[in-house]
Amino acid sequence: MSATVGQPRQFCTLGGQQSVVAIERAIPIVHGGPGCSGKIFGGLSFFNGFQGSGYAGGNAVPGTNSCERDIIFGGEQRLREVIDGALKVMDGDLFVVLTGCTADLVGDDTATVVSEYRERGVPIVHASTGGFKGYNHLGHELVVKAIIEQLLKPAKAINPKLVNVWSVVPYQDTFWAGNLKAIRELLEGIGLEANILFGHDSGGIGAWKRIPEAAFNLVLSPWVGLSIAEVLQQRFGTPVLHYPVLPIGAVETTRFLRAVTEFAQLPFQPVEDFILKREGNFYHFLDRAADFFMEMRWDLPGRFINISDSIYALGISRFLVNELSLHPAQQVVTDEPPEEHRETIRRNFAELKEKVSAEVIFSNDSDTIGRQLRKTGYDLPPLIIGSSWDRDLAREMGGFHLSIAMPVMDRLVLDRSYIGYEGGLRLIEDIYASVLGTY
Amino acid sequence: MSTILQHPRHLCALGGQQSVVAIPRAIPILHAGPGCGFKLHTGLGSYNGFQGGCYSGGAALVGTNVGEKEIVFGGEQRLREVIDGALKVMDGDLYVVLSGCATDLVGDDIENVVTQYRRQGAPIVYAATGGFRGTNLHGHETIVNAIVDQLLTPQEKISGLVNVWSTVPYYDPFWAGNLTAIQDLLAGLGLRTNLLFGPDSDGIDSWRRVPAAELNLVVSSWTGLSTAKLLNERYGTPWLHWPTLPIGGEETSRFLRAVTEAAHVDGQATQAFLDRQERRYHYYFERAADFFLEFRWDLPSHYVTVTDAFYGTGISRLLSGEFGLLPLRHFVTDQPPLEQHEAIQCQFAALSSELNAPLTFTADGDQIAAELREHPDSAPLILGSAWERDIAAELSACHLSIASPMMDRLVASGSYFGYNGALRLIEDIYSMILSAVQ
Amino acid sequence: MSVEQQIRQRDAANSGTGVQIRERRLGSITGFVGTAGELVQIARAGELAERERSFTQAGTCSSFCATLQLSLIQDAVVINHAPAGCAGDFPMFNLYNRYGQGKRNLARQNARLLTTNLNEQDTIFGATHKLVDAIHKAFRAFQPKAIFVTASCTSGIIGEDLESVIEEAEQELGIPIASVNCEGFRSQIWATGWDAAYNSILRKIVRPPLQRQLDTINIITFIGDDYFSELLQPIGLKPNLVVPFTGVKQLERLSEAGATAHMCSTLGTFLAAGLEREYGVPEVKSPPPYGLDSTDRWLREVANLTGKGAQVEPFIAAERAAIAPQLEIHRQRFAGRKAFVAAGPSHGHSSMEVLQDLGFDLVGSCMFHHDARLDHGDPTGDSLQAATRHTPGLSYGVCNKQAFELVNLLRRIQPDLVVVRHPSLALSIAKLGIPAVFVDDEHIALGYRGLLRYARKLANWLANPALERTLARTTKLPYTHWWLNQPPFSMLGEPR
Amino acid sequence: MSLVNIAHSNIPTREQRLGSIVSFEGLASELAELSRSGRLQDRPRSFTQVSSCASSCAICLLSLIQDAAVVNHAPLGCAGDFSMFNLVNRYGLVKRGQTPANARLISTNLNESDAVFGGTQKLEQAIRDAYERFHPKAIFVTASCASAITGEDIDAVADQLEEELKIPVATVHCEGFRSKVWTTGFDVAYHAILRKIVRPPEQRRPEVVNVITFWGEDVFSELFNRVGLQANLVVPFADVDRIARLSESGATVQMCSTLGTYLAAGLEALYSVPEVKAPPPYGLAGTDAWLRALGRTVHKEQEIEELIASEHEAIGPELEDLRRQLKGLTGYVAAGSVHGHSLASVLRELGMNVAGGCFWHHDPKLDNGDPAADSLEHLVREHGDMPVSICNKQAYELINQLRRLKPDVFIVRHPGMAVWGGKLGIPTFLVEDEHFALAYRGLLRFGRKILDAVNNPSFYKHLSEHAKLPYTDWWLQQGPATFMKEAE
Repeated sequence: MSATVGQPRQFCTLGGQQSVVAIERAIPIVHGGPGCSGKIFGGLSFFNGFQGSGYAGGNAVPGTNSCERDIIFGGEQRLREVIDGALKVMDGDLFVVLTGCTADLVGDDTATVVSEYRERGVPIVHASTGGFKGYNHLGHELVVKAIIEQLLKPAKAINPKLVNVWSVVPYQDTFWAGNLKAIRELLEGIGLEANILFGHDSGGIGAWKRIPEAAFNLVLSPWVGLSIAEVLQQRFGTPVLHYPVLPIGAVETTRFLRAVTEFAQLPFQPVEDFILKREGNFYHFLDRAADFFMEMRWDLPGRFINISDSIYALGISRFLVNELSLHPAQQVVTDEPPEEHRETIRRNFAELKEKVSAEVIFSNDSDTIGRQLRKTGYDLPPLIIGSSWDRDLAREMGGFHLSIAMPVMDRLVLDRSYIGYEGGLRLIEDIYASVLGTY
Repeated sequence: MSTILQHPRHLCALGGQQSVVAIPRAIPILHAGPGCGFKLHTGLGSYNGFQGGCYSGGAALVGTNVGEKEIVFGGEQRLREVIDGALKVMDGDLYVVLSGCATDLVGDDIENVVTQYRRQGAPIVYAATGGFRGTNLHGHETIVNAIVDQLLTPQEKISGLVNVWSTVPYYDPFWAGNLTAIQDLLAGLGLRTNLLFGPDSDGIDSWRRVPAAELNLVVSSWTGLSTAKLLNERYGTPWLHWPTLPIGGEETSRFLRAVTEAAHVDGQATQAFLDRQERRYHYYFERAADFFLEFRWDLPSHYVTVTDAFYGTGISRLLSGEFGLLPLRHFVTDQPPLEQHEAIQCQFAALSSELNAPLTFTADGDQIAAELREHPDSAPLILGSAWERDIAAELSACHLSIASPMMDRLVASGSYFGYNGALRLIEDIYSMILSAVQ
Repeated sequence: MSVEQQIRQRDAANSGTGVQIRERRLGSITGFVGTAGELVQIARAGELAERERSFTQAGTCSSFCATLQLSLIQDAVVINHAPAGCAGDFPMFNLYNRYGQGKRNLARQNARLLTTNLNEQDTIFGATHKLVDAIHKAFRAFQPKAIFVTASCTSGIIGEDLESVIEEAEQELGIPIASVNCEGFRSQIWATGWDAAYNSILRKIVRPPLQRQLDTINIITFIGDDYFSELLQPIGLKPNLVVPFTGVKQLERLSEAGATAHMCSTLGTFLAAGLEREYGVPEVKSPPPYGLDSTDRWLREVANLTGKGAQVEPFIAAERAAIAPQLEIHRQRFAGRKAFVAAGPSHGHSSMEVLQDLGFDLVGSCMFHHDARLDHGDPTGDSLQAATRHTPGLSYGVCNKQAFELVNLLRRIQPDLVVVRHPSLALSIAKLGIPAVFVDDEHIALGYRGLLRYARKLANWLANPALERTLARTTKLPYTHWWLNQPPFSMLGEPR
Repeated sequence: MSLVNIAHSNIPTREQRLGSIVSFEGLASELAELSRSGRLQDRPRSFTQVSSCASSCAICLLSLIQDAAVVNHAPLGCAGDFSMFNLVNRYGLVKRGQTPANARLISTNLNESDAVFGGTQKLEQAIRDAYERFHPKAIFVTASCASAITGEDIDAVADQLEEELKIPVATVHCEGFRSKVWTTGFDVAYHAILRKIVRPPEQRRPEVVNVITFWGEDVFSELFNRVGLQANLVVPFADVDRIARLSESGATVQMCSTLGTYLAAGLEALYSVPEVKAPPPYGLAGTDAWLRALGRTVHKEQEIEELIASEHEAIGPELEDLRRQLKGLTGYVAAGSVHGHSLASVLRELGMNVAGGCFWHHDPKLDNGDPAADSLEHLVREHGDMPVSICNKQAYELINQLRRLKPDVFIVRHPGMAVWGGKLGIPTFLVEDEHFALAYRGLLRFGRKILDAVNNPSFYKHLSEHAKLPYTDWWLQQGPATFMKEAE
C-alpha cells in the first residue's frame, strides 16, 4: 500500500544505488533518467546527515541519462556504451547496474546486456530497481540479492566463526557506518568474525565472496534483510538468526549478545566476562549522572514519541523504557513494513515492559502522523525523536526534538553510533543536550 | 594574579575534592564550612555536564561543617571526630583531608592530626586547599602531590608501564572519556597505561604502582608538570610533556610518535597502528568534505576559543590545520602560571604566521564579551563555556559548549581526544550550526 | 500501445501546455571543446551541433530545477506525480526553505511538497485517482493559493493525462492548478526545468496588469540575499526578486513591472521573454550586472527602459570611485593567480568576468551547457561574448557536470583556484588539492561593491587551503590511471 | 523592640531566634510536643557529611531578582553555585516566555594576599564593576567565611558605594559557619530586602496577595483570580520595584513557611501587611484550611467557600481513581521541614502509607510565633503520627533509614539527595517544581507522577544492581542515630 506522501522518510527502489556506494570499491551504473541518481544521492546521503559522495557516489556515478530517443527506441545500446566506458574509466572491483523507471517501463532487457559482460568475466551484476517497484529498503535487498545470485559460488569450507551481518540499511540509516562498526566490535568481542559487507574496512568484493563460507546469517532488524537470509539459506543452506530489536544500552545489548552466543554455541564464560566489563562501564556513567536523571530537571521525563523506521522506533523505545524509566506515548513506524511483519512489531511495542506499553501508528506521511499525535495532551513537554521534518511538530506541541531518522537535515553525522553499550551513552548525551540546549 | 570575576570558569583550590572523588574508592574529607563541598560539587560536578556525584561525591562528601565554635576555639577536635566516623562509616581505600578557607585561616594544625592517623596505619593524607590559595587546578595538583608525597613508596619498575597525568577531573567535563581514549591509543602502541582517575583506574593500587612506571606522560598544558618533576626527583622516572590536546589526524599521530620515542617502543608497529587509525579517520573526513566545501549557508569562516590552554591550542590546530578555518581570537581561561604564557603563545602560533590571532589570558566573562564585541560583523564560531551563550546570541554567532561550566549539555563518556575525538567534535559543532540555521 | 504512441499521445494531451525543450528551442548543447571565441562564432552562425558522450556520469534533470523554483513559493504546494525517489530532493528544498525563511525573518516552516508515490500497480492501471487525492489532500492540509503538479519519467511514459484531472480539480477548488512538464528524460539540459516551471507560472498565475509599477524591476533569480537594491534604489528603482520566497499574489502582478532583468539570463530567459511577449514588460537584454563593464552596461539599459537615464551616470561614476582603492589592493593580491570556472551559463560567464576584474589570470572554463541563443534572440545578450571580449582565445569546454572530464582537465591545468557552482563537484576538484570555492550566495559578487565582497570571501578561502591539502593527501579518486592519461574530452563523439 | 531591626545589617541565626535544630530521631508527635513545650534541644553529630550553607540560600533568592546584581565577596569556590542559579535563571525566563539571559553575578575572587592584606578595595571595585556592567537597580553584597574571618568591614564599603552610586547596596551576612541551619540564608537575604528595598506603602492594594516562594510555575493566579485576588509571587523573577511595593499588599502567604517566615513576619511587623498564619496549601485539608484563613484575612469568606466546593467537585472522580491505584503503596519523604510536612500530607491524602519523613531541620516556632501556623502539628492532627528524622542532609543517615523502611517510592526536595534512593533501587524523584503538588489540581498531577515512577522502576533496579554505596557494612547495621551525641 502506498498513499500520497508529504515529507518522505524513504525514497524509491533505486535508492539501492547507495547500498552499492557503501560497498568498498563498488561502482553503481544507473540506467535511468538524467536526474534520478542525483536525487537519490541528495535525499539519502547529502541532506541526510551530510554523508557525502564517498568513493564512487555523488557526481561520480556512471549513468545513461536516458533521453527521449532511448525511451522510444530502447536504451540497451546506450547502456552498452556506458558500461564500456565505465569499465575503462572507473577504477572499481564490482559494478552494479541499476535500472530506473525509464528502462524498466520501456522494458530494456538489461539482464541480458549485463550477463553478456559477466560471461566475459567482468565482475558486474544487474538489479531491476525501477522506482515504482517500492522503497529503497526493497532496493537495498534487491541489490544485495543480485550480487548473491549473480556472483557468488558455494564455499569449499564453512568458517565456524564467520557471521554475515544484515542490519541497518546504508545511508537510509544516517548512522549506518558507525552502527555497523559497533556491531562488528560487539561480535568480535564475543569471539566471532563479523562479515559486515558495507562501509570502511569491510573488505569490499572479497568480503562478499566469503558470504557462502559463513556459519550463519545474522538479521539484526525487524524485517529488512530477512528475504536476503532466505535466499542464502536456499542457495548455501546457511542458517539464520533473526534478532528484531536494535541493541541500544546495556539491557538490550546483553540480551542480544547472549542470544548470539547461544545460537552460535560459543563458550559461555568469555562472553559473560566481556558483558560484565562493558555493562560495568555503561552503568558507571548512568550511576555517575544518576543525580541528573532522578532529579528530572528541566521537564524530562515527560512522554517520548519515536517517529522512525521500525528498527529505531523499537530499539529506542526499549532503551528509554529499560534504562531511563521514561514512558512512551504513541510510537510512529515509518518504514512501511510488509503486512506479515506488522503484528510482531505491534506486539513488541505492547510488551515493552510489564506495566508499560505503547500504541503504534504505521505511516510515512507527516500529515497523517501530525493529526494522530496532536490528539493527546501531556503533563510535561514530550520528547520527539524523529527526522528533521518533525521539528515543526515538536515546536507546535511544545516538546523537545532530536533528529535521528532519514532525512536528518539539521545534523552532521560521521561515525556516530547509537548501537551497543557506548551507543546508549551517546544517545543519552544527545537527547539531553537537545533538551538543555533550549535554555 | 586574581581579578574580580564574572562568569567564573574555574573555582577554588578546595575543588581538588573532585580529583579525590575521581579516584575509585577514595573518600574526600572536608575540614571546612558547611556549604563549601556542595558548592564545589555543584560547580564542577553537577552544573558542568551534569557529571554527578558518583561514589563519594555530591551529598556523600564527608565534612566537618565548621561553625562559630570551631572558628573561635579551633577545629582540630572536631576534625578528629569526623575522621573517626569516616573510617568507620565510609567504605574506602584512601582518605584525603582537604582544608577550606575557614580552617586554613584560623590555622588548625591539620597536618599533625592527619599524620597521627597515618602513623596508626590509616591510608590518609592531607592537603591544604583553603579556597583563597588558588584555583581548583592548583587544588588538583595539591592533592595529587599530597598523595605522592605522603603515601607512595619505591617500587620495582614494570616495563612498558606509563603513568598518565592529563586533564583535571570534573573541571574538564570530558576527562573520563579522554582518559579512556588515551588508554586505547597507548594500548595500540603496546604500552600499559596506569590511569590514576576514572572508571578504568584501579584506584589505590594504580597509585601505589606510580613509582613503578617507566614514564610519566603529562598530557596537559601545565597541570601535572610539578607532579612529574616530583616523581622524577623521588624515583628518577623520566617524563614526556605534551601540552596540546591531540585531536585529529595529524596531531594525534604526532603525539603517538612522540610517545613511541619517549617510551622506546617498536616504531614499525606504531606506524602500522597509525596507518590503520588515519585511514579510518580520513574515510569520514572525505565523506564530510562535500559538506564543508558546499555547505551553502554562511558556515563561519572564523572561530574563537574560550577554553583552557590545552583545548584551545589543540582545537585550533584541528580547525585551522585540517579544516581550513581561520582563528579570530583565543581566550585562555585556566590562568596558567606566568612562566607558561610564552610557551602557550607559541603553541597557538605554531601552525603558521598567517593563522595568528590575538590571544588573551582571562577568566572574566565580561572582558571576553567586550573583546568579542570588537568584531561586530564576524559572526564567528564560538567554542567556550555555556556562559558564552549570551554574547554568541548578541553577535548572532554559532556557539558550542566544550568547557567548564557546561550547563547546557550532559556528558557521559564523551571525549574530544584523538582521532575519534576529532570526528565527534566536528559532528557536534556542525550539528549545532545546522540546527541553528533552520 | 507502443511507448512511442504513448509519448505522442501525451504530447497531444499536453499540447499548448508543454514547453519545447531547449535542444529544439534554443539549439542548446552539452558537448563542446575549443575556445570561447570559436563557440561564440559557431553559435552565432547557427552551426552549433551537439557532440554526445559515449560514457557519461549521472547528470541532473528538469524535475529538480522546476521543483527548486516552485517549492519556494510560500503559499503554493508542489505535488510530484512520481515514485518516491523523485522526491529525493525534497529535503534539500526544505533546508533552502527554512534557511531562507530565517534570513527573511519569516516563521520557519517545512516546504509544502507532496509525492504521489507511484508504485507498480499504478504503472499498469494508471494513477490519476492518486493525483486527485493528492490535490485534495494538499488543499485541505495547506489551503494553498495555487498547486503545481510536476510530471516524472514514469507519469510521462505511462501516459498519465494530467490536464483533465487538473481542469476538474481547478473547477472544484477554485484555485489555479498547473501541470509542469519536467519529465527527466525529455531533455539533456536540466535548465529546461526552469522553462517548464516558468511556463506554468505564465499560463496559470500571472494576470494582465491592473496598474503598471514602472519603478519596479522584476529580478528572476534563486535564493541569494537582496543586493540588487544596492544597484537600483540609488536610481529610484526597486527590485522584485522572483520566484523563490514570493507569494502567488506577488507573482500574479509580474506583468505590471517596468522591466524584467536576470541574475542569470539562462535561468530566466523563458519567463522574461514571455512577460515581454504577452504583457509588453521589456526584458533587460544585456548580461547580468557582474563585473565592472557588464554592470555599467546593465545599469544603463535598465535606466533607459525606465527613464532614469539622468541619474545613472553619476551613480556609476560614484560607485566606481568608491570601490577603486580597495579593488586595487585585491587586484594586487590576486595578480597572477590562475583561476578556472566550472558552472552553468550565464552565471558562470559572470563569474569569469568578475575573476578577471579581480586580477586573476583566467586559464579556462567549463560550462554545463550552452544555449546557441536566448529566447529573446537578441545577440547583445550573449554573456559568453561579454565575458571573453578581451580573451576570446580562452580555452573553453561544455560538459554537463561530467566529473571525470573535469578532473582529467584540471589535473593538467592545475589552477590556483576553481570557482564551482553545482552540488558535489567541488569535492572531485578539492581531491586534486585545488581550492574549490563553492559559490553559495549567487548574488554576493553583484555590482560594484559585490566585487569587494567576493574578493574578501575568496581571500578567506585562499588563506588556508588545509582542507584541500588534507583531501589530496589522504583520498583517492575513483578513476583509472588509463583514463587520467587520456585527453580530457576523448569521450566526446563527433558533432551530429 | 520589633522583630526586624533595620538599623542593623545582621540578624540572629535561626538557632538563636527560633531555637531551630538539625538532629532528632523519633515520632512526629514527640517532636511537635517538645517544640511546643520549649524543651527541644539539638543533638550534635560527631561524624558528618557536608551539608549546605546560608550563602547558597541567600544567593539563590537574590540572583533571580531580574534587575539587581549580586557581588559575592569570597574566594572563587563560593561561586560554585553560580552556574546552577544561572541555569535556573535561563530556564525560568524561557518558561515565562522571555529571552534567556545569564544571571548577574560577580565574585571578588579573594586570594592569599587578600586574606593577609584585606580585600576591601577589591570589593569596592567589584561593586563598581557590577554597576557598570549591569546598570542594576540594587546591588547585594554576600559575605563569606573568608571575608568574615579576615574581618572585612563590608558594611562600611556598601554604605560608601551606596552614597556614590545612588542605588541601594545591601550587605548580606550569610557566612557559612555562622549557622548549621542553612535557611538562615533566606532570613538574611530577606533582611537585606526589608532594610534596603521595601518602601513604606504609597497606596494600599488590598486585592494583591504576596506569595513568598521559589521559582515554580504560577499556579496561584488561576485560583486567586477566581476570587478577585492577584498573586504577587516573590522574590525570584520579580524586579526591584515590585519588591519595593510588597508593603502595599493586602496579605502575605507562603508556599513554605520555613522559607518565608522572616519576610512574612517582617512585612507584618514593619508595615502591618497581615501574614496568613496557616500551613501551606497542600492536600485537600491543608488547602481548604489555608484558603479559609486567607479568606478571613482579606474578607472573602463567601467566595472562598464557593471556590473550595467547585474544586472539590472538579477533582473528585480522578482523585478517587488515583487513590484506588495508589492504595497500599508506601512512600517516604525527605525535604526542608515545612515543605516536607506538606508532601507527607499529600501522600496520605492520595491514600498512600507514609513510612516516615526526613526533614533538613526543624523550627520549634516561626517568627510569627503563632501555633496556628504549625505545619507539623497539622500533619499529626490531620493525618496521624509517623517516624521523623531531622538531619541536615546527612546522606549516610538517610540511606541507613531507607534500607530499613524499604518504601515503594521516595520523594525528595533537595538536589543531591534523590540519588541515594535510586542506588537502593527505590523509585525516586525530585520535586523540581515546588508548586507541582500544590492545591487541588496539584494533588492529581502528583498522583500521576508517582504512578509513572512506580510503574517503570527499571532505571532504579539497574542502578541498584550496579552502583556501589560508599558505606561500610558495619555502618549499615548501626542505628541511624548512632552518631548523635547527647544535647550539650
